[in-house]
Amino acid sequence: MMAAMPGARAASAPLMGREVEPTMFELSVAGRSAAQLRTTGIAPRDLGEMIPAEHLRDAPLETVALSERDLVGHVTRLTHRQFSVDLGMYPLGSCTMKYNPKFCDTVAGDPRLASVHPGAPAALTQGWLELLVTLEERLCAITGMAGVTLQPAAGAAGELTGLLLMRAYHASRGDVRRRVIIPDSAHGTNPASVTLGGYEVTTIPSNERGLVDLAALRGALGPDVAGIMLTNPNTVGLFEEEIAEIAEAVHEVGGLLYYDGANLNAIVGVVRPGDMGFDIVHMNLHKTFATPHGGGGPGAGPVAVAPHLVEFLPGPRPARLAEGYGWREPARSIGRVHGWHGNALVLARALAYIEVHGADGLARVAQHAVLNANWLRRRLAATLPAAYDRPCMHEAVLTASPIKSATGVKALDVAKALLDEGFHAPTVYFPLIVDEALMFEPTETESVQTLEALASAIESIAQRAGSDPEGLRAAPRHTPVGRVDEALAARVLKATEDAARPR
Amino acid sequence: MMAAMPGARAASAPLMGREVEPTMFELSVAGRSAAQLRTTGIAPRDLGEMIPAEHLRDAPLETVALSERDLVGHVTRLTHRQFSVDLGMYPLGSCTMKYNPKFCDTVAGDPRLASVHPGAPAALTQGWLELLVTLEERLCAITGMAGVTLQPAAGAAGELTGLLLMRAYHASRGDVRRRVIIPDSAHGTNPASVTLGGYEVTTIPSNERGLVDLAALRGALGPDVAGIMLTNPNTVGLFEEEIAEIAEAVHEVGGLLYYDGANLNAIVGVVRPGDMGFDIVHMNLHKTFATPHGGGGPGAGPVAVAPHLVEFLPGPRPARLAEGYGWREPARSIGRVHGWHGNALVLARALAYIEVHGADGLARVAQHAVLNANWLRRRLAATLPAAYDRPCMHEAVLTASPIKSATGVKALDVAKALLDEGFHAPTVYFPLIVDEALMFEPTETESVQTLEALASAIESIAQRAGSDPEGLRAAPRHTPVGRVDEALAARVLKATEDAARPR
Amino acid sequence: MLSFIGMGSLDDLFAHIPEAVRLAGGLDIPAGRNEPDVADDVARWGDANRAAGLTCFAGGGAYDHEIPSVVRALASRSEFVTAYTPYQPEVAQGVLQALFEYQSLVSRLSGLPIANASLYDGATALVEALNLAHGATGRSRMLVSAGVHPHWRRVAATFAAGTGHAIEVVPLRDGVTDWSAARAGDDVAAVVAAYPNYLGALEPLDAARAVADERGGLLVVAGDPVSAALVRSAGEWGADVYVGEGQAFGTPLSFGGPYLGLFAVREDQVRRLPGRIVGETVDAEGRRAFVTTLRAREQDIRREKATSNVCTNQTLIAVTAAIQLGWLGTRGLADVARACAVGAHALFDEVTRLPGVAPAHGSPFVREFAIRLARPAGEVVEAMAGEGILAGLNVGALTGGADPSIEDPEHVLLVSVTERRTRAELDRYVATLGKVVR
Amino acid sequence: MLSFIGMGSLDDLFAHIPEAVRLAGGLDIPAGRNEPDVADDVARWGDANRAAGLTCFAGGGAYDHEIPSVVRALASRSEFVTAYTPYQPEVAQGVLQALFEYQSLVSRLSGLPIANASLYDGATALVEALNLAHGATGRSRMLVSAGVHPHWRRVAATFAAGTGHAIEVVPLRDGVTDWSAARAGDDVAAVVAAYPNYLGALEPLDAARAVADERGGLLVVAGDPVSAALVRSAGEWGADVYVGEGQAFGTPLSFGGPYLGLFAVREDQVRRLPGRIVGETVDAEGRRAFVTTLRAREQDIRREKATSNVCTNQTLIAVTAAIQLGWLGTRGLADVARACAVGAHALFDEVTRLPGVAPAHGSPFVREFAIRLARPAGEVVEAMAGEGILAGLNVGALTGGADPSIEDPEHVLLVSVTERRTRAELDRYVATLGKVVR
Ligand SMILES: Cc1ncc(COP(=O)(O)O)c(C=O)c1O
Ligand SMILES: Cc1ncc(COP(=O)(O)O)c(C=O)c1O
Repeated sequence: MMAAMPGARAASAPLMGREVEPTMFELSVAGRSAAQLRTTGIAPRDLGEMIPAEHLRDAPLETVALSERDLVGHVTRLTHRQFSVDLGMYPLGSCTMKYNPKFCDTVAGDPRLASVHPGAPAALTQGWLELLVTLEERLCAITGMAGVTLQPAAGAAGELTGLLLMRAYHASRGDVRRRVIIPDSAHGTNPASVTLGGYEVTTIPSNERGLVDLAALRGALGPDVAGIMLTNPNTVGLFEEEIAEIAEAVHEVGGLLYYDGANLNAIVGVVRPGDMGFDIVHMNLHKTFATPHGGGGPGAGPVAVAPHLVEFLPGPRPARLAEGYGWREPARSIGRVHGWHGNALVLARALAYIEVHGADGLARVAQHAVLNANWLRRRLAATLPAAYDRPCMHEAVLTASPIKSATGVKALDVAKALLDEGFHAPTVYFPLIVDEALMFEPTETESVQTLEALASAIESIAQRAGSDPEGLRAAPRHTPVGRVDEALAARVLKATEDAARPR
Repeated sequence: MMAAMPGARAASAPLMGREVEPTMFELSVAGRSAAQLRTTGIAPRDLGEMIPAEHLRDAPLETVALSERDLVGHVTRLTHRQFSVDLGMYPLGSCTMKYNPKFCDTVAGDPRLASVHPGAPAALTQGWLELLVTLEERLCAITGMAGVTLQPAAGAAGELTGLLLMRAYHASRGDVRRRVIIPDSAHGTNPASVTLGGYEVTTIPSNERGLVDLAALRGALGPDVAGIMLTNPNTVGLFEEEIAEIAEAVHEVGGLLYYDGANLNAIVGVVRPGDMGFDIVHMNLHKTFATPHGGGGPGAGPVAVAPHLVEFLPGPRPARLAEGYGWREPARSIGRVHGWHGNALVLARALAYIEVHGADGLARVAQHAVLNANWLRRRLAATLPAAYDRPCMHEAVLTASPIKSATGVKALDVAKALLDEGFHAPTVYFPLIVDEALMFEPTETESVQTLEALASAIESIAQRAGSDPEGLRAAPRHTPVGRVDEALAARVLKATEDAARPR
Repeated sequence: MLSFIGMGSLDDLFAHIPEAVRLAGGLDIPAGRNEPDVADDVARWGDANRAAGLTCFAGGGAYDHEIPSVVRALASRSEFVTAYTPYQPEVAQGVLQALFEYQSLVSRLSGLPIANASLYDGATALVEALNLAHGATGRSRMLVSAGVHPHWRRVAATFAAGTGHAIEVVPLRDGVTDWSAARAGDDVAAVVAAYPNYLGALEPLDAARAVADERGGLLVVAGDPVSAALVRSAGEWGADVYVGEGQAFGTPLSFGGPYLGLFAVREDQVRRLPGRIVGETVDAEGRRAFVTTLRAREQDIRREKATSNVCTNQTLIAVTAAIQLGWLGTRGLADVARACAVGAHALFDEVTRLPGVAPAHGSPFVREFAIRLARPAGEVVEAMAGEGILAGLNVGALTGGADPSIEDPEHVLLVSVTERRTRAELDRYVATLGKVVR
Repeated sequence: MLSFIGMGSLDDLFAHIPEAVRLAGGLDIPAGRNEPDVADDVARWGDANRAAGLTCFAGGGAYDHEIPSVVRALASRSEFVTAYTPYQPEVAQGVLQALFEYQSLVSRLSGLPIANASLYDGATALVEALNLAHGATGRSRMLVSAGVHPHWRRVAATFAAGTGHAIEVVPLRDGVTDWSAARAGDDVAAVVAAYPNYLGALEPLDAARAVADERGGLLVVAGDPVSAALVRSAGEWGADVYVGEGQAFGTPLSFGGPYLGLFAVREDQVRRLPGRIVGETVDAEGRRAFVTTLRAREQDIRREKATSNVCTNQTLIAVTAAIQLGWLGTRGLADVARACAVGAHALFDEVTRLPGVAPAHGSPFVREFAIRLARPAGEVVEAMAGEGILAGLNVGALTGGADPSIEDPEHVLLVSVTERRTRAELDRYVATLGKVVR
């Protein structure tokens, strides 16, 4: 029967999740449609009367053809093949996968915010402007900086914006500089942003304590250094204790300090980048301030700066005026970095989160994030030793290298086995400078009960590494699909329904 | 570690769903709380000042203690252990588990409807009153009746309301009647309602064609018969073709005809109960008119009546007045059957559904519901023969008795095996008059592709019945839990966290 | 598809239905319209509900409590919303476990060991309690305090026409049931008291328990489940059956429904329990699992001998209540109850100082009180609505005329304060009532 | 927990941080407040947005399209919302498959074979296109039509300060790019045209393709994806790269973000693709599975040599777009585009008959048009807002002063009509503009 019938087998085994779900295209049956549009009462007109023939399509644009019921079944089944914070713990180092309060979803969904056109004049959008100005003020207070742009759409966009600010600053002083220094442990977006900012990357090694090697830094510094990009705590979860010395050294050669705020969750409310001597700070609102990650975005990456950089900020900026609110262009603005005003609904979520937490609540966020990471590090010490044997901040880089030497089971296998236990895997093989790295960031929203459950799962995996290494290498077994063939995907790219199948 | 720690292992394997989820109570850790309440600014006061000591609790009321994160993880994981229409097909006979448009959810969630206090005076609730009056008018048109009450909260409540109307009608004529006739295939709520309505049940057998045995009916009729309860199509999915004769016979002895509208989906827009001679009709809005079933409710069971019964309807009823809308008490009302005005948000959903479908769309509902059932019946003819070999209406009662005689595999085993294939089971062992009954109601919202997938799954189960009957008896194997021990649950009742565990 | 079943047209599907009963020409309702067009109607209806925008001081069994985003988000998960009754436990553990948790919570609230998985609403829960009492005692006389909500009493009377129960309403005196006014005789099936009663009054239930003991009936307590966080539970007062309205736990005012009938009993009544009950058990591999149990009481099995005809109940509202109670937790529930009480007492003290306003009775209360006004309560409600306040419920509209609970109810206003009401709102209430009442 | 790690207080956790950099006395922001209290602020902000209540005729890359309940419900499923980037494909098939479907749909809309899994917005997608063209050609000169949205041009200029690209804006004449005005030289990396351009005008793209061929650059087309249902795709016009703004597919106006950068290329540019791409593969048991692929382009692997620095993108908005396109289907998408065009043409015809209103250019358009007004456009927008209408965008505010796209932009109003606008709304628009414009 089926062969003769258009459309794919749609019924599946959602609760078990091991059946392949057809694509929207496979599910399509010509003529079906879910759309219901408003009856406008406007007289119809032929296309040809409105648009010259040379512009019209030759053939109709075919997409899919589904009923509402088809669509709902399909998408709901897909969600049953997807892990998420709401289902369980996501101890992904460097990613700050905390639980985000549902209240912030309601704020972002409020039609009085969500239905406002970004091009409406200031007089009609006073609420949004007040919200943005308030957020700017809060972010300045949190970072210890003087001004902020809310435009960057994510952390990497913030980085590049920061580097362009650095460039504009030096240029304004007639200063041509070539290089930006980055520690070898840095997140990949840092070097990539440096290149796009028109600078060369100078990588400096970490010392055996996992920190910036001050001597190496001093060696790399010079009058052609535009600045340094640091995250503190750094990507191995350690606080750069010599930050004052670092700042002094960089400032001495006329360079600026850039703070990659992706790890702000470790210190929010407790330490401020501005007080450490940083000139430019980006924040990942989607890590620290309540935007769920959405499977990969959207986020928001505001950039805050010290007083000497405020005049270069992207514009227009929302501003408190004598009466009400409006937009103002900074004197020597580098220009826009977003099509409109930034990821506004993400900004609204962040402000709601900040208001609910307040000064006290934000400090508690950092305290508990750090407490959880240290507890987990200590709890796992016998199984996965820490790469650096000292108190960590919000995340702990552990290593599977003892397990690997003893059993051949690698960090990746441990990670995949954790999936079978109902936990997301930690970040693996990052930072690159640690062998068989497993980087755990529990975040402040997970309870000690959950941490303990994670730790026991890891212990039992470690035991199985001795008794059943092959079993671990074949993990995961209970997930919607087993280990996927990444090589095949890259060898024969099938990125759309219309491409040939890679078999 | 865990033994010493309060709270249960919360992390689980949601995507696989085979781990036990702790209860809210097990997850609790004293002191935790998710609640955030408004700061009222009202001066606190001691309880003892407000409430005399003899009324105050001795000990605080302990419920649970969870963070918002705990709660979200728990409930989200529970939903991953739950089948639903949005995940797949639910061919439950007699239950009309259709896909319900999400638009109706939005209507029910509109704060301008949802936040209205039911005791607010009519002047402040004109929108609700217009909505209810409009729905009454539509339901009258759909059933072919003269008046309707929207109060009953579900089908069974509608039945009992209808029986009380029957009683009030007869009483108003000084007529004391004792019995209500019900076919043996009737849904269990019918006899239960008859008893509560103060009548005795007289059961009449179905004939070999699955229909009311007219001779038996005539034999059962007499001056003490208050009426008959029928559903048409009946519970075996067949249309009572002799309905005119039945109506005549019942009316002749002064009885009333009650229409159980649970199967209205089969005939909506095509046949009207009023035109068949019924005097009283209840509708299950949660079957025919777009209320998703909610895991068991809420629903709504309005009752529509012929002109001679309108004055007895429950009151107050919403009414169109000279100016605006108000409430009116029917002259000889039987009284309220609901604490307020009925399940109002369910009523709003139903009206939205009716308006979107309209006369044309509702007829299509019935046509496609009947088409799908007949297609499935025919498609499965060789595997699960129909109990009655003739065109069915919206559902088809099939029998597994050939499979059982050949292999010992029962209807229940087939049903459980279907769960492993990602389909909900059909209704089993109902109606009681069919051996090894499997009652399929595909509804109009399932596509032929889905029906075909269901049919192939059943065919392959039937094949396995021959080759691997034991395997089928152990099904399901891929569901969140395997077959449950129902006897144990009944033998040692543990209905709350505080009761002893049945082990 | 038609050809596969040997038919030529959709009409053929109905060909076996006698012509005479088939509808010619289609239904007499408008043709279908697209969703956005119907949305315009819905918006029009919504906008015509002036009550939606008012600051709510109305209660009477329907309360304006906080419903947080998280509860809305979880309770609207489509696995709960679009599931059927959990007849196949292997794929229904989500709903079943949530109902088990709900039952556990209702048991704690009521102080009774067994709760069912929901009934339609408080009023119909009372009807089921009377039916249960009849089943347990074999008697039909029901002594119902006039403090029970007038609508509930009316619903009980409606259904008594079928069951033949004799419902006798026992009057209140200064807000408290005057059990001595009940007709004599120890042929009583149930004694029903409300706690607090619908006029807000708390009366010690030992009197009701004593009447039940003397007359041989069951004690049924209709209790406010929010107040239960502060005052003694039905079980502590010796109730045999608890009934209540559960709307307060996560369900919006909803113009009166769907709401939630709470129902709990002592162990000795479990076989007479109306509706569904979920029990714990194990699966084939010994894992904990949940299942609906004691099904033999239910209509689909027991038919005309069932303890109740309820089939579809209010599962989703029960699941919502469990989630809301999970959100509140021990602390939040107590905080809500206390905030309601503090607000209600503050407002009571302030309004009863106004000229033209007096307490309607002298009994203690928790979160709701009744005041007697110089002007008809209906007029006051209308006038205060003009100032953005839903002042409360006109008791006369609730009773629908003279009532054994209170004299001249048209001049009595029932006022409720929830944890959402602020000092500023109370101030406006007092100021507005002061202007309006004279 | 503290004792387990050998610490005495939460402060000890930060003891290794030099005193000098630690914050004394806490942040200078208000103390935390409960959610309902903050909700009051949010309501206040919301109410202060007068624009929220207006009937929207503004466009310029942000459109007021229908977003049905079903798309909202599905796109807000928490498995999508609270997932991370799909680094572990075994537990991320939901997001991965949805992105694969998204890529497939963008490929069809663009007429190009490979689409990525989203970029931040249309403007930054253009920046990535220029960077790609630079990588592909080794050149830095970018010829950008003045018909490209002024904000996008501004963003491109901002980032060019880092990459050192020379962006040359080629002016419009009567709405159409005057490519002949471009400075000579065949050292061009990219030729960028908009289709339709930001003033609504459709210009045949053969001219742009020819310039690209002559000068040796890639043709980048910035296209409206809704219009694409009616007019020729970027691929059909010979584009090498397509960029677009995807907000129209299921995302509310949102005051400008988060939006969705659409990006598609010919096969020969796939190794230079910015951002993530999902590919099909199989799992260990041979079942179809999806995974992010060609990862070697990305910053986490390639670091300073990556084709782009994008990491977090707009996945949820892309998933939403796929769901919205699934809802629309072939028929719905065409219906929407046609309804927009019909409405826009009707309104154009009617308003250009008003005194004081004239077409701003003579080119054909699809769903958006520009009119020149006797009065400054900003004033007209303010005045019409008073009548409940957001009349459009003041082009002068978009360009921020004089611009090679159009003369005297302060008198030009950009008007857009979506499928949600009714005849009655158009009538009100015409009547109000007629009153206001003189
Ligand atoms: C340390 C660090 N820096 C920068 C980023 C980049 O931020 P985004 O992904 O928002 O672009 C990340 C994000 O993963 C990060 O972990
Ligand atoms: C034929 C029939 N009658 C009556 C009912 C009872 O309706 P409800 O469950 O709404 O009380 C049902 C519901 O299952 C039914 O199928």
